[in-house]
Amino acid sequence: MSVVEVLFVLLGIVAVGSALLVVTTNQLVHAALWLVVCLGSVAGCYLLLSAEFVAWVQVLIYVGAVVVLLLFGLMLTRAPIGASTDLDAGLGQRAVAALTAGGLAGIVITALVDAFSGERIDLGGDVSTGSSASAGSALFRGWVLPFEVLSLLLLAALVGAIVLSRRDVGVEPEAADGGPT
Amino acid sequence: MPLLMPLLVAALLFSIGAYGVLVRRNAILVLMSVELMLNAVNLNLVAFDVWLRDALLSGQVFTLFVITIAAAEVGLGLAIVLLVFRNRETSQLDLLTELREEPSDPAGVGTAAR
Amino acid sequence: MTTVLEVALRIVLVLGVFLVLPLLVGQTEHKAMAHMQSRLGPMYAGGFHGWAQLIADGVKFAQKEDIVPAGADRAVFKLAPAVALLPYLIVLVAIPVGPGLVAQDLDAGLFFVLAVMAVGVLGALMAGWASANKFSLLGGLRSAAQLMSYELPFLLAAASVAMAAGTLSLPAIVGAWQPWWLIWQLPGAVVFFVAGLAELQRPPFDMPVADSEIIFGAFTEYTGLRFALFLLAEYAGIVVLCALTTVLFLGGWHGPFADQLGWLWTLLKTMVLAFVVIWLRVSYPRLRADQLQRLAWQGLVPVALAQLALTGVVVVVT
Amino acid sequence: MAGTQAIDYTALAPALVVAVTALGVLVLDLFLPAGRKVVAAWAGTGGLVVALATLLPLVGDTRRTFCVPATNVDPVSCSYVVDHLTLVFQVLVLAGAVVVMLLSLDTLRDSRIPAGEYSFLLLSSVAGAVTLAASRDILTLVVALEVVSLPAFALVALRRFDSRSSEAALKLFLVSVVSTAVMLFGLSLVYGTTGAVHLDRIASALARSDGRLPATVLGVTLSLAGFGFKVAAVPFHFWAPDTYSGAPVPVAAYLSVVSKAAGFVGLAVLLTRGFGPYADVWAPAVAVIAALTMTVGNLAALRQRSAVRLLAWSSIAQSGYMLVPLGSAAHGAGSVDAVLPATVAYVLAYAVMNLGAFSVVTLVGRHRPRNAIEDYRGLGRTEPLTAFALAFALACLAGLPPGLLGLFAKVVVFQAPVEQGVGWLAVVMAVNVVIGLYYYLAWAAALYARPAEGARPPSYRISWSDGLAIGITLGAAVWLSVLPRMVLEALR
Amino acid sequence: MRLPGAGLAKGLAVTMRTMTKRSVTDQYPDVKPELPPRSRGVIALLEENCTVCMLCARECPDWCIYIDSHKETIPAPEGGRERQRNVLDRFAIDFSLCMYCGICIEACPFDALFWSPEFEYAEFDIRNMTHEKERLGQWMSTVPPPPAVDGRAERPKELDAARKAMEKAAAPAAPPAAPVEAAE
Amino acid sequence: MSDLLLPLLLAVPLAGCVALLVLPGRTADRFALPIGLVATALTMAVALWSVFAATPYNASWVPSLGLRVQLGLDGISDPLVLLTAFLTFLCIVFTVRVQPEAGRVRALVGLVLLLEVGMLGTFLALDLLLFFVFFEVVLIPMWFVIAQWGDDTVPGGRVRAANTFIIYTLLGSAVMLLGILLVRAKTGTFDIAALTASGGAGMSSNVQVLVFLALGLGFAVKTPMWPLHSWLPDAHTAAPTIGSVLLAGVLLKMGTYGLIRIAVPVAPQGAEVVAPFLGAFAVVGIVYGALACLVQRDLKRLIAFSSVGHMGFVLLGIATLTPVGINGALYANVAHGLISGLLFFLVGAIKDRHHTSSIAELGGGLYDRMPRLGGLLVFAAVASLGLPGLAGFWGEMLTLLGAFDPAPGLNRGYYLTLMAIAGLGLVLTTVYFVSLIRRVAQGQTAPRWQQALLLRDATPLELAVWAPVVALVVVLGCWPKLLLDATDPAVRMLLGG
Repeated sequence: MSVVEVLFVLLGIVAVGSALLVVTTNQLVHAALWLVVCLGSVAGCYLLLSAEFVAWVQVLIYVGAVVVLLLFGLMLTRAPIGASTDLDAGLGQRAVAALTAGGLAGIVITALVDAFSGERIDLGGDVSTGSSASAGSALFRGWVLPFEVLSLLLLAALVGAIVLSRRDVGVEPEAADGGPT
Repeated sequence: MPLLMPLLVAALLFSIGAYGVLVRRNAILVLMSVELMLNAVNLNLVAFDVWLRDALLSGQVFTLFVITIAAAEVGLGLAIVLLVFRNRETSQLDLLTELREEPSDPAGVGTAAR
Repeated sequence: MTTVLEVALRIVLVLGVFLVLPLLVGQTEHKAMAHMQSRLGPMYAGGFHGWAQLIADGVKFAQKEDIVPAGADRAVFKLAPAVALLPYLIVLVAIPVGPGLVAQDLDAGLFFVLAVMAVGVLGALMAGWASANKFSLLGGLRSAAQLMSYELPFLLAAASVAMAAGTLSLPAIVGAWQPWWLIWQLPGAVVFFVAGLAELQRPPFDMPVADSEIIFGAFTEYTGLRFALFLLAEYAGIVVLCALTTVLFLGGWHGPFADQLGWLWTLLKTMVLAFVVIWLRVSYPRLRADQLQRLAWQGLVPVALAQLALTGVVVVVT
Repeated sequence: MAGTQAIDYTALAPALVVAVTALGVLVLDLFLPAGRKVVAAWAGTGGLVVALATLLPLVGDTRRTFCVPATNVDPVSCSYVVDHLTLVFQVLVLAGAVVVMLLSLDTLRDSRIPAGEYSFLLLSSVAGAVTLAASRDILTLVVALEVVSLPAFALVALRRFDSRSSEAALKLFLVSVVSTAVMLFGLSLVYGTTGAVHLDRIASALARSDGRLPATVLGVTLSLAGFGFKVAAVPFHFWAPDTYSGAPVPVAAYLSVVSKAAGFVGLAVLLTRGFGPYADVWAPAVAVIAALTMTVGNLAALRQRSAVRLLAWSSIAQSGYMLVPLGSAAHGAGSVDAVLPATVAYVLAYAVMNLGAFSVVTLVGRHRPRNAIEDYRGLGRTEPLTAFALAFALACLAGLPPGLLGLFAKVVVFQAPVEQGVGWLAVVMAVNVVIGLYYYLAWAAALYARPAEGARPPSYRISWSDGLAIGITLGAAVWLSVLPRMVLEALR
Repeated sequence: MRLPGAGLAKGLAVTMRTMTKRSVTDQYPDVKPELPPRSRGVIALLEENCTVCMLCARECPDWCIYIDSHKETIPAPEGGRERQRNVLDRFAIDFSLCMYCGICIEACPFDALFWSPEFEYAEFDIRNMTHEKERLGQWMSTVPPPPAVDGRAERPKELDAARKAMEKAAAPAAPPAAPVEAAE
Repeated sequence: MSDLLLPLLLAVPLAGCVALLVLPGRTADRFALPIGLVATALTMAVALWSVFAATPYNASWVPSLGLRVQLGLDGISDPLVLLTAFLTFLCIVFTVRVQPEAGRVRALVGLVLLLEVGMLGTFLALDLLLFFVFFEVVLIPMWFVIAQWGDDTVPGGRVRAANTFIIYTLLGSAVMLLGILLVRAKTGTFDIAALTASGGAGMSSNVQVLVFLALGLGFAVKTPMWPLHSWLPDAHTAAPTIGSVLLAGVLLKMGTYGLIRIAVPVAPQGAEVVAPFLGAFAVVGIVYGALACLVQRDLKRLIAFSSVGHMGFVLLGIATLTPVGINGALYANVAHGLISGLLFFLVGAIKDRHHTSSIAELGGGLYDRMPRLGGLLVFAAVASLGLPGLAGFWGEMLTLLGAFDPAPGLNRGYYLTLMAIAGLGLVLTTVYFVSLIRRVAQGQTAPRWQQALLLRDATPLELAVWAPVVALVVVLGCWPKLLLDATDPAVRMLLGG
């Protein structure tokens, strides 16, 4: 195994381990922090796969924005310090979920091994594929349309989030005539 | 590097995320589990992209899009979660039952027809 | 072997810069602020005009008792200062000081820098939440809200320069810089700098640590070294912000005798900007939360967008 | 800039007009005085009509734009293709959106929902739907699908102080993101095994491959999830009843018609243009989903007492019908093309009839917030025309004469499994159609029943926008019942 | 019409101008401040004048004055009858509470309390901030003479007393004699 | 002109219906009955004219489905079309005198006109899908007629009865639609004439069985064949008089007509396989219907169950697959349409006057109280049990004859058994009708009716309505050739010979 592979395995273990903690920890905020670890190590994986640009975008948007938003949400919904008992469904459902997830993993991995065992990623040679320049040019050479549509998506999400947070939207319950029963 | 290495990590992440979605009762935790699943997708895409040496860089561009979509989703999603919390003082999903099915009425619509 | 040595040397150098410059800024702040308020500032420590004041402070912090509140989430509480501080240390790696004088030239350097800086907010959030103190939590939330809203103009303004230079690499941006960009990118520069200040929660954007309302925000419960780390993070942040502004908008090492004295120019510009940071702190009162948000969304974002458009037009035309 | 893609603005015009109108509405809203915000909604409606007009020059030939150059294996592929299928769905989406906007006008006035933002969100979603119909690569498909969904979340939650509304939005949101994630994972596998993201290239790669690679099969199957959510197919249907009943009624109408149509066009495009060669893999899965969807939807609808919930469950069942032709596609690309028109026809017919039903339900909901079936009792005596419109729409949905539109649409759908030899699906559907009849008819009967003892028979003042919406849908339903060619031969 | 941002610039200008000007800071521990006369530094007690009337303690808004006393019977002089008088046992001011309002001084009908400009009496222990009557008495020597109300008026008693005390003190070169002794 | 006659036949009642719908409220309310009368009378006239002069009509409607508006008349449909037009007209006339309790004459007339469109269309259609469409058209009006104007004496109420009716029928027709589509998938056409001519070409034997089963199920529910009949008693009992008349007189015929017109000729091999089972069910239906009638306590219900038995004969005739049997079936069809229509009219009249149709409550003595009504009831009952010389006789007679000599390929011994059992059913039928006459018509009037003032005998208008029916029953009973001449050539053509 080369250095890159060793590093990748380590990062992968960290990613999977922290992901497991995300879904099993019974402390709300810790879940978000483990998510940071997981996302960070996935970003490391991108780096090792020579997708540098994607890696930094991952850090910038996921860690810098998404997780912060999540934490923000957790705190606004009064995440308690320490363990909560009501984060997970009952034992039965957990067992079912574990079986489902395990089965899913089994199926996916079997299919992947069947399809791709023996294939190798060639990381040598032209390493510029993941650079910002190549990503940028690919974006504007092949993917202008989804890029533009995405900008509408972002705007819509922004307006949506703002309008949902405005105080003057919608009739207050006491003002509503009759209201739903 | 063997292509399977990132793919396996991705498969595990995806399954773990799926487990979280099924098990978690808190809306924000479910959202986090979904983020894990999306990361699995991204890892897959990047790995395939590098492996295929895609001239269009479709995989990486797709990854960028997915990340952006995720950010937009989380932004709007949290606005909704907060809205629910403000109206309901909880973000536990199984406590949100105001819209559940009404108790069944054997006569049901039949009585309305009379 | 030489490469290992070189890397080690670079790291040591960065570490050194990281430790020295914030202290320098801190001391400048002490003195400049004092004089702006018709005071003298520290005069005793070290003898001449209190030059060793911050060192003395450091020693004092180190001696203080390290208190973790009983109700706190201990792990997160202890980790938070490091999370707040580390990103700035990492960012310094990518900032070019002179032609070819950079710890690590990254292809997507600008992106790297912005990405890593964005992680810093986590520190404040973690600290605020883990302290088990409502003032801390409020402070943490205010930090997060402020950082989220100022991230956008910050990025947009940076994007404008990247667009003008046609690259994301920081040395390349400096390389492409022309003096007339000072005018062309002026709105962007202002936006970048102001948004950066807000991200650092420096006055007048220090709502999250507003002492008259919420004591010291997220850092209320911190004592001793951990508290010192937060302070260090703040001053390191100033250095990083000023250095970045220098590199992106003020032409970095450009200036007379750039070949030999380039690094000096960079440092000089950085320090001048740092002084401006201090100056602003002394001159203006704190903004209210709503004013903060309004400034971001109704002031900086439109200006940044306009700058981006202007840059786009000029780039296409030339 | 060199190397960027050439853009055919004529082909793009409908989507562009809608998107620009959306932005324009947002800006216009800033300049409107507080009392006259509804003007923004008017502007939005106007924009939609203009967008409809811009479809006219596109009739006839196939236009492609946003193309990537050919490789040594693949020909030129394009991300945005306006062909007949695209046009049909764009017409549907835009026309449906116009009706929804008409229905929204009074809702906006009554409920203090900000008209500018509402129109913007709705138009954004419509722009996404219009784009979705023309998307021919998975990136654009996914992004457009999200553009359809995201504004819808906000629209559902717009009654801010109504906890039912926010709960509805949350459920919609969570199901959506989960299904999107599953779909994306599937698409990533497809990308890996085919090495392509343009649908035509995926199709040719799939056609080239010999045998059925499990990874591809898995990818194809998981890819259905996102669209399954959009069309409220089992097991991604849970959101629909709760969301419909929690959302403002016009938004529910939007979700059940325009957004669902968008889901179907995405599904149809993906399955037929991209995964066509794997029809033998996905068709049985779709068939099973279709059978489950219609059964679950119908059985649940039987128990409903609220009009909107009933429509929600019934629209789940209707989704099942729409999936039937796709589910009966057998081997080879030919059969896929053979069943597609049936789905398209049914979606079109469904849009007309369901919008018709929702128009009246919106109207009644304004006066009876509970909107129970009971509230419709005796409507036929006080509001004969409105009641007739609803009754006709219900008859169409049930597929009974005089609602010939629904009957013909069902016949078309039945034809697909019968011709492709998927008899069991046809039988399941037949049983379901009968179940469905029961609740549709019971509701229709309530309209003409004697009002309950002591109850005031409902009588409403109908605003002209509501009246217009009801008129348009009723007119379309009657017209298409007499001359169903326009719907049934939409693809020929 | 004002230029936008003019106010901001003005603010910056003010601070910058201030910075370039010389600071007017007193280098206090090195250079003693020149306090104006009648600065309110500390409160001095002229014990002899105190009759334990308790007015000061009652008027004190902070309740920082503590007074203890007992009655003493003075044996009757010839022909007279015996008298009683109050003897001051304790008079203390807690300067950690005192807010230097000066009401006690105003209130004292017998001129037993005085302002002294002395201010350097910081302590390491808050308990030591409570000055007992001895300490309060010592402050008496720092009390400046009151200004003359009228230039041609006869010299105030305090001045003579003070000068006498000084002279007395100068002779044995002892520590400054308490004005207490000189008061009579 | 003559090729537009058939569309005109459909257009006239439809125009009436639309006129009632769109005319402003007051006018339409006042003119509801006149409009209905004019429309139905015109329809009858056009129907008569059509029988002699019409040529097939053929136009495209929905090309993508292959749906064409193909209308035609032949010996099989002639009598049914006339019957339909006739009975509908009578129903409207009847309504002039007997206003429904629930009021809303305008809606009722409109619905009956719509019903007529559906019924006529069913008998005229020569396109499978068009046939299906018309087959379905009758459902909603009939549902409304039962649910809104019916009475609640049936268990579960009239709405439940209406629902049962529509659900059963729809379940059948949904399966039938699948059969139709299967035919189209295999042969590529909906054209009944072409399909009849090709006689199942293009469909394998198995497919034909499937087709016949699918189509047959739809028709069997409508007919109704035992054991799919259970909707019928409730629906008949709950329906208002004219609803029952049309239901028994015409709607049931649509099922048997479909079997003869479509199922048998389109899938002859399938028919051959299924026919023995059909015969068995038919015979069971005959016996079951008769036995059920014996225990009924309600007059209307009794007549409803008698329909099950009568339709059993029709089915048996079809199951023989011989010209004789099918002619018999058609004959029985028409006869039953007239007779049971008459019976329901009469029972409706009785119920109108007594406000009950329970046999026990009515008691005997109808002759006494209302001689004309009693006499007509006895006449109808006797006609229904198949007295020679009346219309009912020939249908049953021919049917049994057909079973005596079934089509080649069918097991004759088996059919002889069926015939024997059917004969037994005939006897039972006689038993219950005679017992009915004895219990209702003869004997003493119960005390409770003696005081009743409103027990009027049949009015002139009622008599005017019923008289033509009585006359036709007699004419058909005495002169079977009139009908058989019309049906026989058509039947032979259907059976491919």
